[in-house]
Amino acid sequence: MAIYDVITGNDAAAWGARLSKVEVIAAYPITPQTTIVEKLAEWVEKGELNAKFIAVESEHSAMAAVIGASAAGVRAFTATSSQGLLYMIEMVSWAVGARTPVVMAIVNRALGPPWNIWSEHTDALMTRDTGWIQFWAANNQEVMDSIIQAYRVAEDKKVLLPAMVMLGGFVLSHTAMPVKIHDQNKVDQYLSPYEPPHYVLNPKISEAFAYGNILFPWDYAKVRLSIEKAMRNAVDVIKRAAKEFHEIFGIWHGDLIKEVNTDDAEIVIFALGAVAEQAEATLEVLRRNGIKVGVAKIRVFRPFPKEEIAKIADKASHVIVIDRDISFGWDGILAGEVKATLHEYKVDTPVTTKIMGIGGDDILPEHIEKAVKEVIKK
Amino acid sequence: MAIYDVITGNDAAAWGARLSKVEVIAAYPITPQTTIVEKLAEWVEKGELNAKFIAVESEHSAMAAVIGASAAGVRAFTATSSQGLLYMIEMVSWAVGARTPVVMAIVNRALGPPWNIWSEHTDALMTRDTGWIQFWAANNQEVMDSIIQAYRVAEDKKVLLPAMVMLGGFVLSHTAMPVKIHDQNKVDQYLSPYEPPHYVLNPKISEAFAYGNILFPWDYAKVRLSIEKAMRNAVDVIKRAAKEFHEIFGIWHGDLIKEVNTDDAEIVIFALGAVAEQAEATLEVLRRNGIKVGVAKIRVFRPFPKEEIAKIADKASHVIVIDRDISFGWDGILAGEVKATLHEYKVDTPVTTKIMGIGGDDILPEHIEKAVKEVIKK
Amino acid sequence: MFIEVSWLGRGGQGAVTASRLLARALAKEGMWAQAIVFFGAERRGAPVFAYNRISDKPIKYHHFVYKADVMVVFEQTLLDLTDGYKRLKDDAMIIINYAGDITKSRLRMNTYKIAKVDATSIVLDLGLLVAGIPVINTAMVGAFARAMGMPSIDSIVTAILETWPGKIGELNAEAAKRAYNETEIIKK
Amino acid sequence: MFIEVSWLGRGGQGAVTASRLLARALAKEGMWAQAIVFFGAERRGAPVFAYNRISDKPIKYHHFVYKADVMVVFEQTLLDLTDGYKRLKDDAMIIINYAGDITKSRLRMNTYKIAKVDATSIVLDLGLLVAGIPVINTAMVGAFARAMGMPSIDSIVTAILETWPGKIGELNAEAAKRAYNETEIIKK
Amino acid sequence: MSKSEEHLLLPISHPTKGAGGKTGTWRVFKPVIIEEKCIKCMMCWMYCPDAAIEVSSRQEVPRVNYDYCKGCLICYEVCPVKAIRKEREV
Amino acid sequence: MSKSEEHLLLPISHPTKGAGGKTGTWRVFKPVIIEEKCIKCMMCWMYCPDAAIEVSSRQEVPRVNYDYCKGCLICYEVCPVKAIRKEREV
Amino acid sequence: MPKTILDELIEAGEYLLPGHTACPGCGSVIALRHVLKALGKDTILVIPASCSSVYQAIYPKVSINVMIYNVAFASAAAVASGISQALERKGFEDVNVVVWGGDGGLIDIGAASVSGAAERNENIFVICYDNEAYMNTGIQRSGSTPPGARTTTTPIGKIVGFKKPMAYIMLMHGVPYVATANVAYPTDLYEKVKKAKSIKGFKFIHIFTPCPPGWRFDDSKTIEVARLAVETGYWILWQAEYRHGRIHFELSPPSRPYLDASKRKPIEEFLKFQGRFSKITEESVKKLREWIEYQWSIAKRFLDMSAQK
Amino acid sequence: MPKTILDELIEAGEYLLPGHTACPGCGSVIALRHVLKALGKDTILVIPASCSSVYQAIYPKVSINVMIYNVAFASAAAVASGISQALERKGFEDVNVVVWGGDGGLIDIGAASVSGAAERNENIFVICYDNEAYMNTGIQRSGSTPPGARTTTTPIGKIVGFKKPMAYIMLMHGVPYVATANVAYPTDLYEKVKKAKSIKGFKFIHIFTPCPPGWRFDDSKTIEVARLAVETGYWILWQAEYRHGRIHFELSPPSRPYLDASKRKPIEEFLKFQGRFSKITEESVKKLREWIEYQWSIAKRFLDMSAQK
Ligand SMILES: Cc1ncc(C[n+]2csc(CCOP(=O)(O)OP(=O)(O)O)c2C)c(N)n1
Ligand SMILES: Cc1ncc(C[n+]2csc(CCOP(=O)(O)OP(=O)(O)O)c2C)c(N)n1
Ligand code: SF4
Ligand code: SF4
Ligand code: SF4
Ligand code: SF4
Ligand code: SF4
Ligand code: SF4
Ligand SMILES: [Mg+2]
Ligand SMILES: [Mg+2]
Repeated sequence: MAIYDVITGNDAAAWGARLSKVEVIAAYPITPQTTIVEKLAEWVEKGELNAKFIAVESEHSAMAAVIGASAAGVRAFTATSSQGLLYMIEMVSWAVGARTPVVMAIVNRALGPPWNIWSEHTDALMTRDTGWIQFWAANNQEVMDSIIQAYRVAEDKKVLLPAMVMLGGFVLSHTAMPVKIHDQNKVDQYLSPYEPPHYVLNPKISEAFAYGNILFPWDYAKVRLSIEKAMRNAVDVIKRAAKEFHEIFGIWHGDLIKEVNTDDAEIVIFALGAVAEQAEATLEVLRRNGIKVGVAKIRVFRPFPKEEIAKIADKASHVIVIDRDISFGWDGILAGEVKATLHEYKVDTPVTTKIMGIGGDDILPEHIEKAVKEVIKK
Repeated sequence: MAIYDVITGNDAAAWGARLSKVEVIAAYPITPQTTIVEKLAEWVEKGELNAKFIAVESEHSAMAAVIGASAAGVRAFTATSSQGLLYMIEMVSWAVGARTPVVMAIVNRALGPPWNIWSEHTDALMTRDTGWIQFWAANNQEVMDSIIQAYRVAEDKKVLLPAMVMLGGFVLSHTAMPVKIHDQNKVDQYLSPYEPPHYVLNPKISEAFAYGNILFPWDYAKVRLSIEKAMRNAVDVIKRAAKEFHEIFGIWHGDLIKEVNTDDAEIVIFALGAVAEQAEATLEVLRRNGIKVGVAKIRVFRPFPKEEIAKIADKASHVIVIDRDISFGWDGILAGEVKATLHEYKVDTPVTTKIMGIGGDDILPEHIEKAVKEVIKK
Repeated sequence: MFIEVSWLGRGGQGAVTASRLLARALAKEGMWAQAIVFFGAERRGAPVFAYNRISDKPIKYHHFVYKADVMVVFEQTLLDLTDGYKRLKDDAMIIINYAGDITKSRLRMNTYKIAKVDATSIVLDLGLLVAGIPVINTAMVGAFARAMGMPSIDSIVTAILETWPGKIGELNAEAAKRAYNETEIIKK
Repeated sequence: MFIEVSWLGRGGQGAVTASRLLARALAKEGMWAQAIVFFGAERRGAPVFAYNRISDKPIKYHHFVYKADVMVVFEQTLLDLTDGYKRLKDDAMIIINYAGDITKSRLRMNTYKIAKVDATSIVLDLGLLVAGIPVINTAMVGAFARAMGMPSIDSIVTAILETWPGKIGELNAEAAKRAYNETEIIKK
Repeated sequence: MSKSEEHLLLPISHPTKGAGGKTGTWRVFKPVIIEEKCIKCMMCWMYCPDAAIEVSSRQEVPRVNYDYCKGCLICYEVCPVKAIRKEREV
Repeated sequence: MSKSEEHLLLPISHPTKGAGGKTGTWRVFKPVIIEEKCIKCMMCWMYCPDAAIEVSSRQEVPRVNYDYCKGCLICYEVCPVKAIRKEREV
Repeated sequence: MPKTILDELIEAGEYLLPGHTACPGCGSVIALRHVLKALGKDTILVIPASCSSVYQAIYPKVSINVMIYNVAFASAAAVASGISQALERKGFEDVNVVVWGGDGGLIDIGAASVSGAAERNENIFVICYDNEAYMNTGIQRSGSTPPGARTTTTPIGKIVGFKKPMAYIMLMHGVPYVATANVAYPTDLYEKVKKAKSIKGFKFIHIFTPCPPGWRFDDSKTIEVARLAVETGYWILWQAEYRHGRIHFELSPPSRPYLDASKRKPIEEFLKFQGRFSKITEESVKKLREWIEYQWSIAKRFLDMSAQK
Repeated sequence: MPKTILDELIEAGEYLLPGHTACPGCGSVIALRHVLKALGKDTILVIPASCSSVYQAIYPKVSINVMIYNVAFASAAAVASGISQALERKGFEDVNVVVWGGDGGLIDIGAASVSGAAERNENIFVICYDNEAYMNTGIQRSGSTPPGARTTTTPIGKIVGFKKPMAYIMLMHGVPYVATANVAYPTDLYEKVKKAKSIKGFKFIHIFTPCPPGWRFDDSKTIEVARLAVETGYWILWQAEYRHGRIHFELSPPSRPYLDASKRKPIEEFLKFQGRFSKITEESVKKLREWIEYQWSIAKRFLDMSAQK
């Protein structure tokens, strides 16, 4: 039976992994991810979760170990933040070429130096080229649910790619709020045990083969482009996963995007994760002031929902993108991709980048209101 | 006196570092970067270059060591490729926050698995958010010259950011071609010794201080946005550096962009590095066939030359972007940024992405011609 | 209903846990409650901030509380040290752990509503110390219930026992109950 | 002028160095020359491909040579093994290291222009071996000069001596010179 | 900093006493040195994690700097002659 | 592979004799076992880096598989009774 | 009265400034105080992510009065190598380039860079304060956590491996100087750092520094717990120099009595103070005893060796 | 006739298939042949970037007839940990999860992950074939390159450090099994791998494997060079088991005579074959001698220790 509880985003992430019956967990502590791992370690040690917990000596090894485990046919999980994500990035990219459908929670945190442990999205966005599916959760319920959905998507035979689920450091990770913890039977119904593809790294059940030896350019190019195909396939798989999730659990977080009041909106705000929900919360005040604003909460950043974004923007007269990140010498990262998409789809709605909340600088409703009002003035 | 010789791109890179009188080199071998490092090690060991060569045990340590050396007030250099770049990426990002103006040569190579040692640009492009200045060299002369210019730009007090110089794996790194090796006196005239900013990590010449301890969000946000300001400043500094280089050495590689036949072009091809030069070589045939094509060789990718790109595209009726890279679930990386730029500058010239040459797949003139012809047909 | 609460404690005193306990207890009564924490670079002893937002419907805000309706203060000095008054609404309630005669405190008694409890003594009495530091968080949750009239002390006790089954839970429940009973509402 | 050259050797035989030497020697005569290499995943012994593009003006192409004007073959078997003929222009010149009677070889004598030299013998004679493998690259550059009439053998010798000052350089220069002299142009 | 130098915001920290604030407010108990009993062995000074016991020569009785003493009571524990007593503060 | 599986291009390699080609063409010299001299000590077999010396029991004289022998001549060096001679090939 | 080490320590002044942000009773800062006294002003501390990156206090102030360079977790020994080589290139020879880091940073994630710098014999100090877990992130198990200790990732004290014997591992590298120290013996520590200062090349010092919140004992017991580690034989104090193919190894005075196992206090004395061991199983205690035996068996071998020279 | 090891080796069949792409005379593949014979079919080789990632041949074929997982350079021991734990979770206990990597991958860049897996006592083998440089990338110095050897990054043989004594370092970790081996002694190697197979937990084997192009000697001399390493005392063959706080260390038969230094051949015999040492200085030779002395001094200590048990 489902339980309602008030839990942090990190506990929700741990629950997501637990309900998904992960079999191997390898992780390395880093603020603000730590409590995810601590929770899982506790469950494993107490026998509440039948999994192996590998207390590796670095994030590079954490990702390496889950790749190994996944290749050997089990469902594997890890989590990290910031420096930890950068430290493992070689293996993050590796997991894609290895086609190991592991799931990783990223608790977004700013990068050093100077040291800063607070929320910023640049960490996860820096991995956007690697071929990982990216879910951005806007609240703790979504954190838990997205991890369960992420396994569905990642392990789908049409996809077979790893997936990340992002939650804002502290903003979600250490903020407790009501969450419905699903019934295990229902989750089992939604998510079947991991069935590896036609090869498994286990000489007891598979013939000898080698994976990963050198490919000449002509073969390599084909193999890499097949990853792009899998990414394209993921679009439908994600939609179906969200739909069935809704059917079984009655919860709808959106599929690629969750639109809020976009239908009649003159101004649409695009944002990721809890920042998007903060914008959503701000809507009420703005609407009360007679300003027609909507929010498009980008839930899936990879594959990037171009078509959906173009449609939403097309209806509006102005788009504001809030980026809790920055690509130096360029733009906000989400803003850049929204602009590119609109050019591609020949949508000429102007786009304003608002970079906010860097290094955990608090994003207040006033900041969002101000951004909207500035656009109106123009 | 300048010497003319036929040398590989890697030798040209080593010469660039040597002529810049680098003082500390720390590097780790990886195909196809190795011969850069071997050459430098040889010069150091034979006393031809008065520098320390640190044969570190990994790329993470290579970047760490050059950051340390730079902070202690010397000019530092490293080089890497592919997996090596990903392995050090935590420190790559770190060098920006540390404001250490080191220069790094990246010999572009594809990422594993499967193993592939050939050319692809995804490696360096994956670091595009970090705050490094990025030069892309189109031939061996430019490799050498860009390293020298990179130190000028990176160390400029208005900038103080690290800089990368990219050369295509094998395509340039192992291809020998004529290069003018400049006279040391002239280089000295162009590039003065490194003068660190108001703090140096040396208790003999500076008061005690700490760098990098925790910053609260409100301070951190300011500090990070100051990096963006430095990046903006870099635009003029790069232009001046190119101009003065031309004055002293008589060589012009372009500043942010080198335009070839763009003036009257109906179709403009955008590309990076040797790929851009390959497109340039193909122009002749196309023009002979009466097709008005031009090439914009993007020399500096960070800061991204938005204004220049918008101008060039505005004059054309179609833009083709050749990407020897891919961001899975998105687009070619250069293409994405070109599209975003055009949207921002309200330029509606259509843009076609052509992803080519993945994993060293050879890019032939025919491929480029075909891409152009397809666009014309549309 | 929309109430914003601010907790002021020190690393080791359990302010974060207190705000979470409160949220959990409120949820038992059908309320929607958020518990937020500002993590400084806390070693033990440094000031710690925690917050709650309480409502009867889901809350989508994700920022800190800047003007609280209620502030729970673990130690008087913290109010001065952290400029606590600035983060209070004009008619806010201060719930404070204080041993002596409150009128002798530095509290701005005129401006705010005040409730007080001698949580330290309760807790020392029960032997609730971790590494020498009296852990007064559960007691302060009890005081909150009394001062604000919600949630019920039963919900708090349930939440405490769920969080720490066994001996520790019982001690903490006891602390909450005693504080609930001993809290004085000085000014309403 | 625009000539494309293809070199066919094995890891350890020095085909790459040969193409670079040739480029360097040509540069001494004011020519613009590129030396390209295809790196397979070569351990010693595996086939190695190298190329030149030669012109009187700068070359901006950066792809491999697919249809060569000249192919320098270090070992007959390599031609078969690598489908070498497919990568030749119809009227191309093959310069081959071959010991015996060339008419007994498997070469397609009718189709192509042919030059031959017994580089292995020259090199064994001079003791030019590295780890047991006869290094015939400089000799083959000498043969190229003879077969193609450019660059001059002097430029080649200079380029060799610049590359390896000292004893090794002299031996290699000697190899190039002997090969230059001993190369037979079988068919023009 | 002038506007023109804003790009060069190098966050350098300077050595400062009390950088973490007057940590003395953290205390539950405070140590008090009983001068008469003290044999000036300097054990308390040696082991104080906060450098909150001051002394300039071995001839002096050490003094506790209560602004920075965090009340860990290590000094109290290590004093070989029990010349330090603890006093409840909060 | 069917069109619909193109996204799943897992580059798996299968164990194959001669995966690197008939490496025998690399040789400068080749080893020849002189049957009469051989004492079947199997040293040549033991040390061949290319598993190019074949034997199925200790009773046999080992055989060189010239398709894969690379001519390193380790066998020639290790044979305790000089039962292997080398022959020039290229 | 002749000048004692105590006088020296007093005269050295304080480089660790009062008002830092370590927890009350922190063992690591006690060690740091004395390390800095030995090192003096011409020192650069390279600090990887750890409690020390936090307890030095927050921008724009810092509580340590020597140069500090805060660096990424795994990078410290490599950054220090770069600094040291740069200074040498510039002609500054007598600056102490010192890595000050925790067990996590130097024994786990940074082990390759420490080992690499050692192998290259970089002219740096690597000083590891060992609080036997990742404290800064909230007490997770590290490779230096003893079997049976509860941490947040081994919440009921599961035995994962073996506390990694880092000082012995460094000793095997054949670097010029390796020592262990313990915060309960500050003059021994001070002298070891002084000794290390006199040696060019790579120096490694491993300091035992109890952590009250992480090990769950009362703030005031830091020195007692540290001393018990020596008296029970859990932590052995020694120093070793490598010269020309030989290791010169010696037990430091505080540990000498415990060469004789019968002189050691039972390990339970060390365990009982610490909440992290409050639920330790007999199996774990056995593992710990084995670990102690192992440590001593190695020390004994090296002792003989030095005797033999 | 009773079955000898030789019979066993023959009957084991070949898992290294002819027609791979290693250089002629490669020492690494000779070792691999025998390692695979000992391991048998139920084996997964985890191979980090190295010559072995190349000599196994190119897609879609492979020259090794056991499962192979090619992995990133620094990641091998961690990937193997993941595989091993996954198999255990699934109930497969008797699969050999084996890292097969070079000195660069396991002693330099991957040292932390090897050391971490050792500390956790993962049930894996880590087998390092040591060709004393980064060969795959073209002979650059590694942490395992002996002083005085010329490589492309030490082109005139500059002394950087000290060949990192990895097997001793692993020994200090207190893992169940550590051994050294040498390709000139394949039966010794075979038996060591067999022995390791019988032990649960972490096993480390360090194999000396000459490389003709990297060391610049004639292809045919691989075994001779390898043997000289043992006969000059440069490479010591031993194995050690850790059990309950004690290390049981033994010299392997081929090395036993050389415990007596006077029986060792002069190091010059080992050096003279190899082009990499052709210009070695007296100073480097001295360093090498010191290194040999050091290795033996440690071995002796451990020998006594085991004798004492
Ligand atoms: C790459 C990376 N991973 C993880 C972290 C998070 N982190 C910061 S400090 C720390 C623990 C440090 O432990 P230790 O080195 O033992 O020092 P202590 O905190 O115990 O003083 C961790 C895991 C980080 N900063 N960088
Ligand atoms: C992160 C990273 N850095 C560098 C490389 C390049 N690289 C591949 S193999 C290799 C050398 C391997 O040396 P070793 O482990 O000794 O094996 P060997 O080649 O000698 O067999 C290097 C440096 C890489 N693949 N990945
Ligand atoms: S109580 Fe602690 S901090 Fe205070 S003086 Fe004593 S030792 Fe120092
Ligand atoms: S420890 Fe006690 S006796 Fe010694 S100096 Fe301090 S107060 Fe005096
Ligand atoms: S020459 Fe080498 S490869 Fe050929 S059979 Fe003998 S040992 Fe094997
Ligand atoms: S080594 Fe010689 S004697 Fe022994 S089996 Fe081979 S050929 Fe026969
Ligand atoms: S957690 Fe432990 S080591 Fe860290 S500052 Fe506090 S007492 Fe010191
Ligand atoms: S380079 Fe050396 S180790 Fe590598 S395959 Fe060739 S012989 Fe073997
Ligand atoms: Mg620690
Ligand atoms: Mg090697």
